[in-house]
Amino acid sequence: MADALLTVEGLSLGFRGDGGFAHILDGANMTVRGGEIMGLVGESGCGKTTLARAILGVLPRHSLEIRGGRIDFGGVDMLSPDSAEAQESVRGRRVTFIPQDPFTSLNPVFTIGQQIDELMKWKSPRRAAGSSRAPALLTPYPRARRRIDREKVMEMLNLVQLPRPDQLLRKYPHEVSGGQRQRLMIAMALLPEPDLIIADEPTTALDVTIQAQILGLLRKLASDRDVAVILTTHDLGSAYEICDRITVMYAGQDVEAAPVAEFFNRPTHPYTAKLLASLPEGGGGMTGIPGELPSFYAPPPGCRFQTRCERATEGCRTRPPANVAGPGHVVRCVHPLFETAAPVQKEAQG
Amino acid sequence: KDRYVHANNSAYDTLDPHTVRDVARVASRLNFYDGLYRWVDNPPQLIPWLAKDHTVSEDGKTWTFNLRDDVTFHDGTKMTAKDVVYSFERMLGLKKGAGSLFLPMIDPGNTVAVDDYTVAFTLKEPSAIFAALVPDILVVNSALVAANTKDDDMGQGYLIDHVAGSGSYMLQRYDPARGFIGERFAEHFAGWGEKYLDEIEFRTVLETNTRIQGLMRGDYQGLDGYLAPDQVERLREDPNVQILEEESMRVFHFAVHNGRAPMDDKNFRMVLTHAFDYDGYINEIMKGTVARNPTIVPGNLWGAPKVPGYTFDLAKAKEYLDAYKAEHGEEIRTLKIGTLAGFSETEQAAALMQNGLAQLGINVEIESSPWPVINSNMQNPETMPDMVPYWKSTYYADPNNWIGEQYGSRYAPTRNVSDYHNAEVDAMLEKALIITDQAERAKLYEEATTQVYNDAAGVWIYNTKWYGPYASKLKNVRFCPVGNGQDMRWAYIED
Amino acid sequence: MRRLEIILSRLVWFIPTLFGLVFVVFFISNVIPTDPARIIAGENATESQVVALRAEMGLDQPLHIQFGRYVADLATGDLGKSLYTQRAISDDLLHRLPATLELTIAAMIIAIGLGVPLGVISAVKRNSLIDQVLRLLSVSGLAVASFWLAMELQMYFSTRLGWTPLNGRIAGWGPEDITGFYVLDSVLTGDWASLWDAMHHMLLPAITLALPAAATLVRFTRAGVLEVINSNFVLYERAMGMPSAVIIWKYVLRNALISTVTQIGLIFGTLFAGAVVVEAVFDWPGLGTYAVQSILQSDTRAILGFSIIVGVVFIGVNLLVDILHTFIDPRTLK
Amino acid sequence: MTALKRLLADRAATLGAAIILGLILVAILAPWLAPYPEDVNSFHLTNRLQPPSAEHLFGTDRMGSDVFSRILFGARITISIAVIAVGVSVAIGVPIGLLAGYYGGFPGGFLMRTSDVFLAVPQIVLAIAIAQTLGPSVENVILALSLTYWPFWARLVYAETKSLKAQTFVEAAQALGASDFRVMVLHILPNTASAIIVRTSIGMGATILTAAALGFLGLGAPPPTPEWGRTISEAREFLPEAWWYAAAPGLAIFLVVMGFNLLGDGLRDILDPKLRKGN
Amino acid sequence: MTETPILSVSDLTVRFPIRGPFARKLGEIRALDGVSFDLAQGEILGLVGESGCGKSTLGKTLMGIQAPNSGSILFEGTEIAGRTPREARALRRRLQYAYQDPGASLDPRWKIGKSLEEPLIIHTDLPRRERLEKVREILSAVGLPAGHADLFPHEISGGQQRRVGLARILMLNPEVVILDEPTAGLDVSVQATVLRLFRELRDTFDLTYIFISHDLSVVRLMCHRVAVMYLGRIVEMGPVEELMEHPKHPYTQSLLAAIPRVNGPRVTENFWLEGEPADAAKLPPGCRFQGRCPHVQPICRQEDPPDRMVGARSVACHFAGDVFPPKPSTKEVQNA
Ligand SMILES: Nc1ncnc2c1ncn2[C@@H]1O[C@H](COP(=O)(O)OP(=O)(O)OP(=O)(O)O)[C@@H](O)[C@H]1O
Ligand SMILES: Nc1ncnc2c1ncn2[C@@H]1O[C@H](COP(=O)(O)OP(=O)(O)OP(=O)(O)O)[C@@H](O)[C@H]1O
Ligand SMILES: [Mg+2]
Ligand SMILES: [Mg+2]
Repeated sequence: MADALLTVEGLSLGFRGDGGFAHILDGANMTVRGGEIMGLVGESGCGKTTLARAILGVLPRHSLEIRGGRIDFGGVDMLSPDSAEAQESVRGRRVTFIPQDPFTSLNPVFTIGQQIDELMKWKSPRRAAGSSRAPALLTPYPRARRRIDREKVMEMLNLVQLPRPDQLLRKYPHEVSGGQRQRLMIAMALLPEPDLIIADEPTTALDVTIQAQILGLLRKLASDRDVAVILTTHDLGSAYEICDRITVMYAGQDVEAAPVAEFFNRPTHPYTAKLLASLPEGGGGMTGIPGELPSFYAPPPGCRFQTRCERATEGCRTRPPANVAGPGHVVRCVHPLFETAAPVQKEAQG
Repeated sequence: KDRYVHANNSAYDTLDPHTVRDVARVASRLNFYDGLYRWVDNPPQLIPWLAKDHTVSEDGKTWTFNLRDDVTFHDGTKMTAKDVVYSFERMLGLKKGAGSLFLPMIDPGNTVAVDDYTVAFTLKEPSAIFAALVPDILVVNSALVAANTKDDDMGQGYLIDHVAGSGSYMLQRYDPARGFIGERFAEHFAGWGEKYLDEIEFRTVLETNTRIQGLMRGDYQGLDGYLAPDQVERLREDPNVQILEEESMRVFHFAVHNGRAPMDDKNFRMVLTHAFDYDGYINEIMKGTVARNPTIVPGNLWGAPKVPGYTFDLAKAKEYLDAYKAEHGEEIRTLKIGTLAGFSETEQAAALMQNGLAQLGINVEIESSPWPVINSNMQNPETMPDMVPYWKSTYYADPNNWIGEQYGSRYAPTRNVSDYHNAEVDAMLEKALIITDQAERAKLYEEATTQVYNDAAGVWIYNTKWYGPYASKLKNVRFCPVGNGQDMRWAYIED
Repeated sequence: MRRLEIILSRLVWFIPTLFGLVFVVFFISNVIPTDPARIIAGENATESQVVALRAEMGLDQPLHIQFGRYVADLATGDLGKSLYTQRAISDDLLHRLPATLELTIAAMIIAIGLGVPLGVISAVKRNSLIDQVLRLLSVSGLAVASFWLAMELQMYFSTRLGWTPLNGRIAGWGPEDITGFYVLDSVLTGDWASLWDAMHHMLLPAITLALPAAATLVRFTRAGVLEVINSNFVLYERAMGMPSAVIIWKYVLRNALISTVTQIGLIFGTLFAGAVVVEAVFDWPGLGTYAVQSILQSDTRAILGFSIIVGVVFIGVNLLVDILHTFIDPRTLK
Repeated sequence: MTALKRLLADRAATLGAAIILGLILVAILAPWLAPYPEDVNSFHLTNRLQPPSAEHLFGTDRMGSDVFSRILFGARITISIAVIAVGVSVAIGVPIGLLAGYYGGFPGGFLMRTSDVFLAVPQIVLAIAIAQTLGPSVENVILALSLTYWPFWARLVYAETKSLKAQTFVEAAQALGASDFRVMVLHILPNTASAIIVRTSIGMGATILTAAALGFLGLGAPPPTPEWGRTISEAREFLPEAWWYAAAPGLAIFLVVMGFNLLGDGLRDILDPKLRKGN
Repeated sequence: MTETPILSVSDLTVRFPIRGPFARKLGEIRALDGVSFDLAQGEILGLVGESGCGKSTLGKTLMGIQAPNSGSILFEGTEIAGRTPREARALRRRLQYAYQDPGASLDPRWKIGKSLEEPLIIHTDLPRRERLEKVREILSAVGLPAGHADLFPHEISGGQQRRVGLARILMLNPEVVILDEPTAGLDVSVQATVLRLFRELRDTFDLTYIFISHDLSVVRLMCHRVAVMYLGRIVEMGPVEELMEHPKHPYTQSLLAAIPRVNGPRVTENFWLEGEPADAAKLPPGCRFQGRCPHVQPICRQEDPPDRMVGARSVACHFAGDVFPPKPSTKEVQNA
């Protein structure tokens, strides 16, 4: 088993606002290994985006309050403000991003070419390490590198099956369709030759036929280049399509993580099982999960699913540890649907 | 090179000597043009100028002037009688400025060049004031103007920003937004003294405060003469500034609408004359810089009667008011005083009158309007406010300028805005207009003025003193009430 | 081409708007209680002269005929003659236009140079002390009566300290007249003394005029930047680790400027209007002084002309802004 | 209720509201608050242009009247000009904007073109043209301001109405069979209210400034009205010696306009949910 | 379904002009292009298709919110297209439209109770007390506590907003309800409860639904019949099971193939459909699917295919019944 590329451990954070402290992530954990596609699934508002943004370091700073935990990417602490410089060199280079909404994620007043150039100017893999000391606005884009970069860009645009890339570069974002824009975002995520791509619901804004194209493309390119992907989605079908492993979150807590086949066939956490059953194809297509998400302002202690779980007991009032339910399959539940075991020492460190 | 910079409180929007005749723009007329005679000094005196002398015919109608033969215009052309005739006909033709003063006396076509250096004017009837107006016959270079005439405009388009004169200074630069610069005309017929100003600049500086600051800083060497007493006081303290002080003839008064109730009743007018705090106004607001003037005629001019002047006496005013009420009833409508926007003395006077009348239970509204608005309103008895405080300045130094124009029926309603008609007074004024004996005229004017005074036809307040703020270095400013001290050919700078 | 079409369609609005403007101002200004003929005729005119003059000027005609004539004249660039000075109003206005334009442009430059960067800083440092201070200052800037500020500044810097000239555009008569813009003319003629003097004279009036404009710009830029800074594409750029200086001063600012540019168009109009009082205080020989003089002289025609020229400049600037918009916001061409 | 609480939570807005409340109180209570209430119309010529002292907080003016007392009375004029002019503008502009925005088409276009004309010239220029034509008086200032200000509200309501009209809840109400009047008055108008309130608060400030400028130019109230703008123009003659004479009304204008602007800003933050989210 | 249809639509066309400066017409979007179908009493008709294909426009046109350019809509045998507003209003009571975004269809400044009361105020003369009574009843019918009447729309969740939207419509006792994407943006667990609610309400209030959705699996769960739209046209329509099992139109085929299905074959790896739908404003002559169709023939570029009946299905394809989806790749998906 390859070493972990990204480790999120016990991440606990929230936002302070008018209504008090909204405790969004409560001891969230996730591990991504090199080259694997990790699905981060869960219902709307469970904190998928928040977790993704925490890794990317783009949570709104003024209201953010980090209560604990750690994010480690290839040895770089992605949380501590002390390592800001190291993070800067990781972001956009080793970790890149595909946004949810390709319609609004490109700057409307610059041409696509200008935006790709700017990206390559800063994030090209050919850029010499140890950035120049000149103020950012005055930093030049060396001609030689620009030429090579441009070639790579054209190559990549072809690879994501964008027709007539040279013309495309001269267009403004609003002049191309949503599917093409999302292909573009994929290309831009791949150009810096990263180790990890974080894709936050990259297809929810698209139609099913286009979603199928995009997901296929993403999977193909990622596995061709051995890039790891974190794919957040609330569409279990999409997760099933392209993920290698899946982590489920409920109300800011990870509840279960498993390889894709295990996940769909042997859901061990009660929440996972109920979620799967709620699918129209699932048996409970018209039942759903009774009850509502707990408030982030006053969440119950321990497992946050206890308020909707018929198996809940006193024991659920403390957060259950990550128990092993199978190879690569961990569950945090006091009353799992299948038998689990306490983790062996090694797994715990992983 | 000695330069003089003058800060004026209004714009020199035209240089045409024949279209305007106001004090604000007198500098361009006096310094660029010459008239047949010229007013100098104080009290004003007529001295021969372009004309050497004149004779009047037996019937008093034909005035013949003998011109100098050594006058050249700025472009070197010699001035002849032809130019005088052209200029005078132009004035009559334009019907503006001084032209409209002459129109009632003389018809176009009655001016002839007898020879190159003799001009004769034939009036409709004898006139006592024609002589006083002769300095207003400013002579333009007829050839130059004719050459620049377009569409029969009599050269208006040209003269508005060009000079075609023979005056002491030649136009160097002109900008209607800023003013003008004149360069000394060395060949001027009157010659030059030992010392003189090489260049004069008259600049428009609308803000009083800026003018004063500029004078103190040395940006300007002279200012427009009318300053509020507070400002005069301030300038006095500055060592770089001298204040020339002269008797002047500018009477500040309330024109009262005599034709409209309740002011059509003498008792009520008496209320008004006793309700104004003359002392407060003169001593406090004007800081004693002006002299009480009991009638419309300036006290320092001949023809002014010796009358004591009304005083601020509310008790007496109350008596008159009671008398009025006994006759006309208790009810007295709200009166309206029109003031001149931007002239704070008129506003303060109005406020003081309002205050006095308020203590008698009479309500007053003040409406402030720009001069052109109020002036055009005053010229119609319908729209004339009940009272308007303003100045009557010297257009010509003759009592007719004041008592005649303000209270003679001949001038109603344009200048006699009070709607005052008194047959006796009219008879005296008319007689004084055609006889030429000054002593006799003086008597007539004194009598007429006394009559108007007794009728309380207006509220007369003070006669202005003239305070000329100049740089200390500037010498020999020859002040004359008519030209307001802006005839610069005499002045010079002494270091 | 799309851009041309947009510009044309804007231009087409220009004429009716202008016509409407003339219509409104003309009819309003003819409610006037004065009699123009009497003013022109002068104090000494007789009644018959006034009547004759009235007929000559067409003032005895019904209002709509007068209006028709006015518009016909206007079409040839003739705004009539000043009641008071008898000068052609269009000449007077054109003569003074450079002075006002020079002042307003200077003020605009100050306002933009001050307002936009401060607005950006205020937004970026939102809720910090510097933001609070800037916000307070910008609210204050909008609350000050400019004529009062002009007076106070003049009193302090010119009268008390003597650091700046008291009034006017220049000490002497200025550089050779080429464009009427002293700064430009002095550069063109190499008259550096005049250049310095002209700028020195311009300092206080331009600052007075610029202050409220800068305050507006701070506010709009701040709001614009805040709006953009929360947008998805900024999030994306940040997630991709772009240098924040590039994000703020290039990406964000360019987007924020789209709304700010519209403001700049409007602000130019208000600067022009503000010039009326500020010029009056500093005796700046421009349109404002002319307007104030015309007010004092109740010169209706001149004020009418002034309103029209300000309207033309204002509409023109906004037209320009619209055109500029098609360049900075490619989406307008969609 | 919650809006009020939010308002009180915003320090700047509270300050603004306090200033305006103060202004209103001062305007109402001027005869009792002023140390020399009679000085609005009576003079003490021997006491002219006294610098600030214990008796005369802001000194005395050219007629020897107490500047402080006159400023207090001036608040009445300022308030009534602003309230009436803005009130009339709102009364004209809001219905026009609402109708034009709702019905669109030719009448809508025509109304908006008309307001374009008024907006084509900076407001103060038009106000000057009107005020100078009608002659200087408080009534005419109000008239001039109303005539030139209504398009701002018409524009605002027009734009709001147009965007609200495209919103689903309006369409839904129409789909339920609600009459146009019902939709306009019950659904659209209340939803434009916050924009109108904000604009009105800031408009008050702008109106006060314009009115003061007109007063300064001599187009406003006649003497001896204690209107602030004209007081400043009176005071010019006596600068720099009588600095207090101009400083006091200038500061008064500043304070009041600042109050309206602060309140307007605060209200915008509170009432405009779009901006609220952004923060 | 032999009885007369409650709603019968034929050849309905809606076009939106695109205007440039000077109000010049630059082109038009054919949002609906000759749509015809019948709806039987008590039936649930699914309407699926990609975003922008005209689903909402169809719904709104049926409602009378959007005026059709041509075509007829027979509601219980009476023509309702092109009615006067007064008549339309009377008809609208029985034909209602549930908005795609229920939150947005509620006035943000009105409390839920007031919004629910509005239809009664408009259409009935009931006194206030009775109105409030009805509001309470309907709230409990959609499964909301009565206390929610005092909340503002933004104070309740998306699922609850949807319930309120339905409640508001039900106030008028409608017969046909057009549900526009009623589960879009909902989580599966919430979606399930909402779907159940629709079912229950249908039974309680005897409703007929037009169920607009882009989620085929939901449609399959809910509907009797389904119509597939593509760029303004119904390209295939038929009973739901049959259509889903054996799609006849190439678009339907690819649509079905595009939907990832848990534990099914992995579709994304060899999904055959390329490109994106054509610009609705610039439709080519001939079949509107030609640009993406893997089976395209010359005739498809010339002639717009008419609706053909293939069994119980109408299909707008020249080769309906003769084309089949490309064979799924043999590469088996690794399953546990
Ligand atoms: N800046 C913030 N301040 C306060 N609360 C926030 C902030 N950002 C997110 N939240 C809250 O955090 C919770 C989790 O949000 P997040 O966007 O991470 O969920 P998600 O799982 O991505 O949901 P979705 O599927 O809808 O995208 C939500 O309840 C959201 O309202
Ligand atoms: N009022 C309108 N004016 C102009 N074009 C419109 C209007 N309404 C809809 N359209 C256009 O008509 C087409 C069909 O729109 P419609 O809303 O019916 O699609 P839809 O199938 O409901 O899409 P979605 O799944 O996104 O809701 C789209 O291209 C849309 O842009
Ligand atoms: Mg999310
Ligand atoms: Mg839709």
